[in-house]
Parts: sequence; structure tokens; C-alpha cells
Amino acid sequence: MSFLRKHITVLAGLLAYLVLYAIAAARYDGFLSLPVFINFLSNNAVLGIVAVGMTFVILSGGIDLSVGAVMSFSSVLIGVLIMDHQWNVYAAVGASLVCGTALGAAMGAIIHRTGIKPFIVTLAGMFFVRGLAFIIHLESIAIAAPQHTSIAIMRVGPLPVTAVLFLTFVAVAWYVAVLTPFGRNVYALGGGEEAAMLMGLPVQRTRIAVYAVSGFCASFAGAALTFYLSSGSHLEGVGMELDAIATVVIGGTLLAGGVGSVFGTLVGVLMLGLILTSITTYEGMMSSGLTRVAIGALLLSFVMLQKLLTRRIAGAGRAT
Amino acid sequence: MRHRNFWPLVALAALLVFNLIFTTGFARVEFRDGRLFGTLVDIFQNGAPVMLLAVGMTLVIALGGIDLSVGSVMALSGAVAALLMTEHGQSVPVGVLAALGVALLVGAINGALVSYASVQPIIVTLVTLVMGRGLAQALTQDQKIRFEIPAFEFIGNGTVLGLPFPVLLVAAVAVAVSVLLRRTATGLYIEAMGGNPQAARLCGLRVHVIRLMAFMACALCAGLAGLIAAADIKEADVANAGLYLELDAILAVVLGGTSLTGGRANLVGSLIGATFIQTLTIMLQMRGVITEHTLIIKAIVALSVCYMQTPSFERMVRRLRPAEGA
Amino acid sequence: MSTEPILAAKGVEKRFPGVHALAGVNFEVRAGEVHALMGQNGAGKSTLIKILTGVYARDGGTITFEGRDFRPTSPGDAQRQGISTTYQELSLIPTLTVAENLCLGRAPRRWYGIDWRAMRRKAEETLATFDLRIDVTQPLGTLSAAVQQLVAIARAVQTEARVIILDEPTSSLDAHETELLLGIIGRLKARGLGIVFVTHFLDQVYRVSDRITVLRNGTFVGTYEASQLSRLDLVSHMLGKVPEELEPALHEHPEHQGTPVLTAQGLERRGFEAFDLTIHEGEVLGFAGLLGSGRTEAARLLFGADHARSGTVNGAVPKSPRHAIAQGMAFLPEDRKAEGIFPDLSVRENIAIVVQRKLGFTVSRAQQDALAQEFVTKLGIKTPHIEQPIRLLSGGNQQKVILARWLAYEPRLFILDEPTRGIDVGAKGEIERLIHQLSQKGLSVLFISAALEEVLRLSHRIAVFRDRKKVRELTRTTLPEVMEVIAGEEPPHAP
Amino acid sequence: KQQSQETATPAPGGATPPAAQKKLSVGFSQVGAESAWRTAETKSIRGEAEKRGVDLKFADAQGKQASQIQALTSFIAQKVDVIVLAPVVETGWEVVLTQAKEAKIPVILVDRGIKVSDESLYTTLIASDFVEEGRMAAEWLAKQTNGKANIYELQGSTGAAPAIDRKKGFEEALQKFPDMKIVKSQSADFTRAKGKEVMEAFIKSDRDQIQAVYAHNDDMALGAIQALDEAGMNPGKNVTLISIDGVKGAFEAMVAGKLNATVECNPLLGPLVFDTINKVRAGESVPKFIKSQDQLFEQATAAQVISTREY
Ligand SMILES: Nc1ncnc2c1ncn2[C@@H]1O[C@H](COP(=O)(O)OP(=O)(O)OP(=O)(O)O)[C@@H](O)[C@H]1O
Ligand SMILES: Nc1ncnc2c1ncn2[C@@H]1O[C@H](COP(=O)(O)OP(=O)(O)OP(=O)(O)O)[C@@H](O)[C@H]1O
Ligand SMILES: [Mg+2]
Ligand SMILES: [Mg+2]
Repeated sequence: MSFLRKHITVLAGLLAYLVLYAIAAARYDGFLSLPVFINFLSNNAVLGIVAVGMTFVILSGGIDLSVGAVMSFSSVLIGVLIMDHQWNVYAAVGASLVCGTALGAAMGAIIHRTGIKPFIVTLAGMFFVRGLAFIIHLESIAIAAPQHTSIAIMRVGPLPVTAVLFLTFVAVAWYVAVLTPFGRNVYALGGGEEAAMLMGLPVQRTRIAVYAVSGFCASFAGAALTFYLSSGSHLEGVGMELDAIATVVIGGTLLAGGVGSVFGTLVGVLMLGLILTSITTYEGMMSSGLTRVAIGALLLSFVMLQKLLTRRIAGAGRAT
Repeated sequence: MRHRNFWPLVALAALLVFNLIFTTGFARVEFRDGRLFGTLVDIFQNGAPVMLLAVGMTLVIALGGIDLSVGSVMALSGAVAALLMTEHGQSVPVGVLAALGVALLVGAINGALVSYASVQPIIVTLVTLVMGRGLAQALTQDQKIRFEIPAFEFIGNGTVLGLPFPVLLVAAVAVAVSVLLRRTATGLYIEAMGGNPQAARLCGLRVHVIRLMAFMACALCAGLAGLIAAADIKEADVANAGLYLELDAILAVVLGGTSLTGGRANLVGSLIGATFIQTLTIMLQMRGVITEHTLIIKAIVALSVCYMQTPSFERMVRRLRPAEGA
Repeated sequence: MSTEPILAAKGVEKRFPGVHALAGVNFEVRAGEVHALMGQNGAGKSTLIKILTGVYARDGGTITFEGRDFRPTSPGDAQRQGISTTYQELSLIPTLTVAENLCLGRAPRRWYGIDWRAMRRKAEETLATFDLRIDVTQPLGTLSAAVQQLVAIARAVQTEARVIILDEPTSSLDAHETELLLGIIGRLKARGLGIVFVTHFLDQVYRVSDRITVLRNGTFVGTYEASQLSRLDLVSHMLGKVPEELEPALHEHPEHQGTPVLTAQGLERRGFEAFDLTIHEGEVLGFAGLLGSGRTEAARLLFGADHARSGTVNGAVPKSPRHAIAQGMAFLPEDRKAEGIFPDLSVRENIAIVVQRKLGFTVSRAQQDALAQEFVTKLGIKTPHIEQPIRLLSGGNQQKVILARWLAYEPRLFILDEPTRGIDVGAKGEIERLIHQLSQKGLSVLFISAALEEVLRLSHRIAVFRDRKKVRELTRTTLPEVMEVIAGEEPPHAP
Repeated sequence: KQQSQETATPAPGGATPPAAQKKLSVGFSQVGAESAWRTAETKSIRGEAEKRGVDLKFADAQGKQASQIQALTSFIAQKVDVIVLAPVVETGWEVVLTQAKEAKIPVILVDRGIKVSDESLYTTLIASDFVEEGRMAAEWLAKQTNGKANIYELQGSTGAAPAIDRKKGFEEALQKFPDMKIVKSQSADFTRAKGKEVMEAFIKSDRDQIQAVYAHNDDMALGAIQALDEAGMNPGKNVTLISIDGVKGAFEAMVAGKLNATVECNPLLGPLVFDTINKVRAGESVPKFIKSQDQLFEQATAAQVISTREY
């Protein structure tokens, strides 16, 4: 009972996901198969990794609009380092992770030191990083290095490398969120910043770390993107911040902070992937406009279904 | 205590002074064809949509919400008006009213879902962001709709008393909203709801209705902005109208000093913020700064202006000039 | 008890814009002593505590801790050095579970990370010392204010500290919990800890404290041996004048015969047994019960703040607070921070928000100013000006503002859930007099308070709650009788 | 079930292939519907498919490459006969195209090339040459202004391939004309509103020096014309304007004498695409790059051509 109550939103989300998946499977041939599901995982891995980082930020009561830009930046940087400077793939990825983490930490530090709202700092960060990415390379850049390609086509069992990375991120993030003091401090920070400070928790360190984590995840997603696309791309990151926020919130994490879970985010990512794929690819609507309307409608019905299930299972909670 | 708009004004003034001195052609204002021309006029004319959005957004943010759908509402309202007036041969007033009606409807949907279904505002408006533009695209079958309807174009670039009509429209809306905020109980109620919705309910405020109205007002502003944007270029461009403008509007509101957590509305600040953004954009265009650098400059400037409004900046100023004191 | 102070502050200064909150305050606490910090609302008690624990930086003065100069940079810093605190405004995380709130920052760990099971056990044990047996895995925010306060206290006393500071820990506790807390304070004192204790309840002060420091208006009045300071002297030190009367006049307790202003029938919600209730014109009805007995819940049902599953109030299903207010009801919620104040709004706006409905749609600043000014004077609200954001006021003064909000509206029935919480002696007397006056004017009051004597003193009639159920109504009763009913040691009540 | 239904519907009208032969199924992954040009392209391909009784699976990627890759994987899973791809970006296609190749599905690229190490990953590219378009524009402008002009450039979206190539081609061709110089160059995001705004800024700062405007697409040029008009600067006469795409609005502007020339970038690729598909399926060899016919239109011819413009 207590387990059910505690994870109600995620469970409701999962249930709603299964319902929609069942409908899609009934509607489209070949939807209900392992390869299709694995495709979901790998196709949404990049967004998923970004969303994992975003989960921490939102749990802490903040928001990070720079993730898309950081991701693009990191992928372009990796491309430039490998193609123009003949770096080793691992070194290039490492360098981009360092850059991404540093950018995130810098934003966290600015937020903490100056008291400017995260929304603005990370919005400025988004502009800044996007500008930076254009400066290091104006175009998207194709990556064709044997070492890189060999990683890109690697598979673990039936899973492509990006899917593996995504699942690993979810697992590690779950561990960090639930079983480490840092994770709990993030929840506390989101539940009440002043209270957390008065309770003697390391508010400053936690906050800076949260944005650093988000920067790390975003730049890792950039690396995953290069494996997925074999290129460093400016374009893929545009608008990704909203997608990431949407998946996190769909997964039951409160935008106000303090409540939510990493598994919720996993459900959110799968959900968004399901909606987008089934509408744009399987349904194959001829009108771009109607496609968007359908995406929105499905998204909304998912959220409503999730709400309904939550209420049904939990019963009317204390209204206060 | 300094006036709350002190620092935003200082920033804007600094920017203007810089441009008047260093940007060639910035200071020039001329009177031609019964109308004022010049960069200073352009700032307000081109900035009109964002200013309108900022006005509406101020209400929603003060209430503790956020509205991401404004850009899509712009596209939708422009498309509806253009469609009615071109393909369905309706008169201008009918087109305008219908467009605003559609905008209001979207606002009502936003408000209702936030209020009655208690879905988080960011999710609701993200959905309407996607659907709104989609609907506009579906209505126009992905086509741009061009028109030559002088009466309608007037909304975008007509002249009244030597000033562009959009500027006057923004002024009128701003005055109306500010009267609503400061001279009626609405402002008090909205700020109360943003500050503590639970307490607001226990004080007998009609929380649902107020929320609904705020989202509708915001959408109405967006609808007007959409009309201006379409009328200005004589074309309803569903794919691009208002694209990403929600971010500009939110930025304007925050630059103006309204806290994103709600509880306080600073309308004048938002207008200053919008003016600031537009001035910066025009300046960068006039000086021929390339996009890469534009992005970086924008980032740094926005951060600095926000920093000027924080207590930590205030402390620094006080330390630098102890004589000034309180 | 040694006479060497562990923690000593000399000449502490603190200024806020427009307020000189502390002007040369001296304060010290010794090992093995309970030191009460007393003063009216806004005297500067909480500010002093926040300076001692690193929330605010001081503008002047010296503080030494165990003989060394002490400049804590944050509450966490102070905690690590050995000062553990519960602040006046609840400072816990409502979204986390009870167990986590108790253990945050010092959770038991195993090789793989946080040991949740051990944490739960530890939490249960800790709370057991307060006779609190609740499910520690539920989110703290769903529990009543009293439970939350207990958790905060438990968290503070659980650590290895040398000084423990408790800012109004008993403001929402019942007699029983207070008793337990005082017992625990005694034990800590015996272990040689220094304890700072802030409260507005004189009884409690005299029960446990060794010395008393009095602040008035941010200035230091003096430190006294508790045994050598009479109550009257203490109060006159606090007020700066000899009080007219310490205890307000007791009510006559006639059987009340006015016309009913509120009749509730079969009001019920999940887990809360249906109850009937009538309040008459000019009557003060008290609610009595233990912590969690359902007094707040019942009041909220009457006001329409929570949704009733069935039942009627004045013949109709209670719809919403708005509706109740339109019928002339007022509701002062028990959780000031979460449900009472609009933190960023000014004192004026906080007062005007309800009455604005009567004043009309257009706002007249002059009218609002006059109104706010009137109540600031009448209730003695301490604020630099009426445009001050309410969150900058001291706790007690915030409470007064919320009370003013409802007084200004002039309702027919006041539902006051713990109106005297955190209010100083002078103001408490003032509020009791006010309630008395209201009832004399023919207005009705539903009065809930954790202080049973208060309820008894003021009410014409008392409804007793137990286990989320209304069990009895009592008139012309005595303290022992009420306590008996509350505890449930009477034969089952026949309907 | 959706798909079985679709295939079950009898193909309409004349061009129906013999009943015995299975209907040709083609998967078409389109970028989105961000411009009139794009919608015209979609329409053309869809219309042609209908005409020829081809079962066309259409996937709108909403501007996202990930979406396109997903579409391609699902086309492969559904075993279509041919894939037509209008790539969002040039890079990042190796993996999915390798899958297509393994499944022996020919891939035909339309309107934009891709960068892959192995050219055999796609069968052919049917597109305009953006660099060539830029070159044509430059040469025409040089001729028109006698090799001497202050040019103001309105770029497309920063980082977008057409913007980069059209700029590159233009600048390359200008090398030959030392007196032609680009004074200012700003991104206007391919939109009319931005085009107007940026042009206004140019006018305010360098009003008297503006002699020529080069816009990377017609929409921006139309916006610029409006700005010039409002400033009383007589576009098309005092200021020479050239843009690329050749949408109907551009022809209208030329007829009105406000735009001087436009380089057509033809989106009506439908017939060409399906002709090529037929060739490929018949085993004929096709060139790696099939250039669609781009030509330059001037004011003089605009009036005659305008009636034939479909988009
Ligand atoms: N952050 C602040 N900014 C401005 N004024 C403040 C601030 N904090 C406290 N004050 C003012 O300082 C004075 C002392 O407040 P404090 O909270 O210390 O009183 P207190 O003795 O704890 O009162 P109470 O019994 O009501 O809790 C009050 O007048 C209050 O308004
Ligand atoms: N919807 C609900 N579901 C489960 N428990 C609830 C619900 N509502 C209230 N409770 C619990 O019921 C008990 C009654 O709460 P209430 O706040 O009314 O008590 P009270 O008599 O006012 O006591 P106090 O305020 O001193 O804690 C509390 O323990 C509360 O946590
Ligand atoms: Mg206090
Ligand atoms: Mg209670």
C-alpha cells in the first residue's frame, strides 16, 4: 500500500503508457515487437540522457534551459576535435564532458552567487553556448573516424550502444537520487530552500553540483548523439530543453521541485517517443499541422489519464 | 530603498546613450509622409508584439504560472484573421474579432486545464504551443496567406498622430492593464494568488476564475500581437509567426524585475524589459554583428541586467559608495 | 551547573531597513542551564537566535562559543560546531517523509549508500520518546502542524550538540506533548547541555528555566534568576509598564440561548465520523481535544475548506470558503505560513484582501491605508510602516495581521484555529478580551486552542473531539471533567 | 488496421499498374512544413504518387533528424520498395542508410545532399545546387550593376546548409569583381518578418550607401522590399534586389517592379523523382547527382511566367 502510494504517479504513468502502447500495437502492424521497442530506446536515448540530468535540476526546484545548446556544443566539439584535430575518440569525449560539466557548474555558481533566477541564467547560458558552438564550427560536422564508427555500431546483446548508455544513466541516476546523501539533498533543496538552509544542509554545494550534473548529462548526450548520427549537429539541440522538461514533468516530477523520480523520467521519455513515432511515422499523416495537433492531443490525454489513474488509485487525498 | 524600476531603467538608459553616441544613424529621427521615422520609433514598432506578450505574460507569471503558448497563439490569430478576410471574404472587423475570439478560446483552455484539471501550467501551455501552431498550419494547409487589405494592414503599420499604430495599441493595452492592476482589486487578487494560492482560497478568492481570466488576458494580448505581426508584413506566416517569442516575452518580464515564482506584478518593468531587448536587437543588427557574437552578447547583457536587480549587486554598490548610504 | 557561559553574546546589533531589531543585546547560556528568552512580539528574540546560529550576520557586538570568537557562516556551520536549533517558522521539508526530515544530513549509511530501513527504525525510536507513533514513511506535509513541530524538535534534540535552541517549540503543542518536551528538556539539562527556550507561556517558563533574559523593542532589559523574578515583574519588564490586569476577566458561563448562526448536520468525510453542531448568536464555542483529534479538520469542514463527503451547513452542502465567507464566516487557519500569509504582499494588502470584497471592485488607496493603519494601532502590530512585506514581520505580528484581516471584514462567525499561537502575553490578553467583546456584541466565535485553560476560560460551551470524531458537548464544565472526556475515560456517551 | 486498409484500397484511375503486380510502395521522409517552398515540394511528390498509383508512406519529421531516422527505420521494417529522403541536415546518415542498404532498399535523396564516406549508401541525389544558385545571383548582380555595388546580404538561418552554400557561392563569384563588396551581412532566419526588421536596421545605419540587396530566399527579400518602401527608397530602381527560390510572391514583386530577379530553386520534384525511381527499378543506371533545372528570372519575363507558377 505504502509502496503504491509513494510511487503512484510513476505507476499511473506506466499504466497509461501501456494502455497507449496497446492501442498503438492494435492499430499498427508490427508495433508489438522487441526490435521496435528497442528502437524506441535507442532513438530517444539522447533526449533521455538529457532528461535524466534535467530531472535533478527540476527536483532541486530549478530549471535548465541550456541543455539543448550544451548538447549541440558538445557534439560539435567532439566532431571538430576528431575530424579537424585528429584526437582520439575517448579524449574528445572526455574533453567535451569536462567542458559541459564546467559550463553547468559555472551556471550553478552564477545562480547561487548572484541570486539570479535559474530560468534567466540558463536561458543566457543557452544563447552563450549556442554562440560558442557556432564559433568553433559554423556547420554541422560529419564524423567519419574508424574508431568512432566502431563504437557507434557496437551492440550489447540486442541493444545499440546509445540505448545501453541511456539505461545506464537511468540506473546510475536512480542510485544517486535514492541512495546517496547528495541525491537526498537535492530533494530537500527542491522541497524548501530556506528550510534546507536552516536544517544545515550544504545548499550551495548541492545547487552548483546539480547544474554541473545537468551539464555533464547534456554533454554526454552530445557524445551519444555523435554515435547515433555520426555527426556533430547544431540543429538537434534546438528546442530540446522543452522536450526534456516535458518528459521530466510528464514523468510525475513537480516543476516546483522536491517531488519526483528518475524512473518517472524514463516513462516520460518512452511516452514522448511513443507519441512522436506513432504519429509522425506510423500514422503518416499528410498534414504537418494535423500531425502537431495529434501530438498535442495525445500528450494531453496521457497527462489527463495519468491524473485520473492517480486519483483513482490514491483516492481523494487531503485537500489541504 | 530605490524605486523597483531603478536598475532596469538605468540599464535601458545606458544602452540608449551608448547607441545615440556610437551607433551611426541611431539618433536620426525625421518626419516624413505625416509620420515619424527613426530607430527610436522602430524599437517600439518592431517591439510591439513582444511588448504585448510581455504585458500578458506579466499577469500569468505574477499569478505563479507561465504561458509558453503565446507564440503559437500569435500564429493562430494571424492565420484566422487572414483566412477569414481573404478566402471567406469577411470584413476586417469580423476577421479581427474572430481572431481575438480564437485567442481567447486558447487562453480559456489553458486556464481551465491549469485550474480545474490542475495540470502544471508549463505542460498545459506546452501542449497548446504544439497544438496551436498545428491548428494554424492545418487551417491554412501549410500555406502562407498573403493579403492586401489596407484597413487590416493599418493595425501593423498605420499612423495616428504621427506615431505608428502598434505603438499606440501597446500603450492603450498597457494603460488598461495597469489600471486593472492598480486601480481595481484584480491586481491584489492576482498577486495574492501568486504568493500563496492556499491562503487565497481560504480568503474566499475565486481562484479558478482569476486564473482563467489571467490566462485569457494573456492569450488575448498574444492574439493582438499576432494581428500586428501579420498585418505588418501583409502575410500570415503560420510556420514562423511568433516562433520562440515566448522566451523573449518571459525574458522581458524577468528583466523587468517580476519574479518567476509569482506574487508580484511589475508591468512597467516588463515594458522596460521588452524595450531593452528590442533596442539590443536593433543595435546589433545596425552594427552588423554576426549571429554567433549576437548570441553571446545577448547572454552577457541579459545576465548583467538581471544581476543589477539582485540584493548582492545592491550590497556591492553600497560597499563601493558607502557615502550614499540608504 | 557551572557559571562559565558556553555561548555568550555581548552588545549584539542588528538593523533591517527601517527597523533596529537588536540594539546592544547581551545574552549568555551556561552548560546545564535552561535559559528563557522573553519579550513581546517583535522584541527581537528570533532575530537574536538567527544571529547566534549564522542565519544573519551581525552588524556589531561579539559572540563567543566555548570561549572562542564565534562567527558561524550558516546554520549548517553552527550545527557542526555544536549548536542545534529549531526555528520559529517550521523549517522542515514538507515533501519528504517524516523519517527523512529527522535524518537528513546524517542518515545512517551502509556500504552501498543510505540505509533506509535503519533510518526508519531510528526515526520511529526517536519519535517514540515523544509518544508519537505515526507512519514515518508518509510525507511530512500531510501531517498536522503539531506533529510537524514535534518532528522539528526531535530533530534538534537528537544531535550531539552542546547548546540547543528552541524558538517557540510549544506554540502548537498540547498539554501532553508539552509535558513530554519539558521532560526531555530536563533530561538534556541534566546531561550538561545549555538550552535556550523561547515561549510566550509563562507557566512553562517557570517550570523549566533557571534564568530569564528579557528583551524589549530590540533592547536588552536584563537577565534574572527565574526563582527571584515574579510573574508580574517579568511581564512588566517585557511590556515596559505595569500591566493593568494579567489575566482577562473570566467569562460568565450562562447556558446560551441566542438564535443559531450556524447549524451543521451530518458533516462527514473519509475517516471522520459524521457530526452535528450548532453555534448561537453571541456564543463562544470551544473545541477541545488531543493532538490530531480532528479539531482542525472539523473546523475546515464547517468552513468548506475541505470537501465534505456528505452533510450540510445551514441547510446546504458547504461549497467553498468563498461561499462561507459570503454567509458571514471567517476562518483563521492554524498554519500561518502555509495558509495564512501572502508573504510578498504588504501589511496593508494582507489586511485588505478579504474586506476588499465589501469595499468594491475599484481600489481606493486612502481607504485601504486608513483601514490598515487603524488595525496596526488597535492590535499593536509592530511594523516600520504598512507597506512592509508581511514576511519581514515577526511571527506574532504576522498572526495579528491575519487576525486584523478578518476583523476588518466584520463577519458574524469567527472560526479561530489557534489564534493565540506565538502571540505574547499582552497581546494574548488582548485577543481574549477581543473574543469576549465580540461575543458581547452578539457575534459568535468558534475557538480552537491547544491551551485547555484558555478554551475553558473563554467558551460558553465546549465540543470535545477524539480520534477524528466529535464525542461530547460540555457546558458549565471544569478542567478535570474536560480532561477526562478528552482522554476517553468516561463511559460511552449515549446519543 | 491502418496499413492493411491502405494497401487494400484499389488504386484509382488511369496509371494503375497491372493488377497482378504488387503496388509500388515508397517511403518519403520529409523535413516538415516550415516554408511554402517545402509544402510545394511535398504536394508535388504526393500528387505524382497519387497520379501513378504508388502507395506513398509519408512521414513528417517536424524538423527533427531523430524523427527522420525513426521514420527510415520504420520504412525498412515495413519493407518499402524505395525510400525518398529530404534530409534535415547533411550529416549523420551513415548508420541508418547502411541498414537500408543491407535491406536492399534504394534511397533517393531530394533537395539536399548528405555527407557520407561511402557514396554507395544512396542511389542518387535530385536537387538544386545551392552553391551554384549563389553564384548565379552574384554574376547577375555584377552584370546588372556593372561590377560595382555596395551589397547588403540577408542570410538564412545560421548554420543551415542552404544559407551556408548560397553565401559561399555568392562570395566565390564575387571574387572576380573587386568593386562589389558585401557591406553588411545578417541572418534573418529565412522569414519575411525578420527580413523586414533587419533591412530596417540596415537602412537606419547606412541609408545612403545601400545599392544592392542579396537575400538567401524570397521571403526575406519581400520583407526587405517592404522596409525599403516604407523608408521611401524605391526598391527595384534605386536599390537592386535579387533573391533565391522563385516563389509566386517573388514574381508578383517583380511584376510590380520592386524585385529585380530571383533564382529559381524548383521544388516540384515529383515527376523527376518518380521517373528516376522507375529507372532505378528497371535496373537502368542513373547519375549520382541529378540537378533539377534552376534558372534565373528577371523582371522582363516575370509577367509571362507568373501565371504558370504553382506555389
Ligand atoms: N528580515 C527582516 N527584515 C526586516 N525586518 C525584520 C526582519 N526580520 C525581523 N524583522 C523585524 O525585526 C523585529 C524583531 O523580530 P523578531 O522576529 O526577532 O521578533 P520576535 O521577538 O521573535 O517576535 P515573536 O514573538 O513575534 O516571534 C521585528 O520588528 C521584525 O519586524
Ligand atoms: N485526509 C486525511 N487522510 C488521512 N489522515 C488525515 C486526513 N486529514 C487529516 N488527517 C489526520 O487526522 C488527524 C486530525 O487532524 P487535525 O489537524 O484536524 O487535528 P487537530 O485536532 O487540529 O490537532 P492538532 O492541530 O493539534 O494537530 C491528523 O493526524 C491528520 O494528520
Ligand atoms: Mg520570533
Ligand atoms: Mg489543529
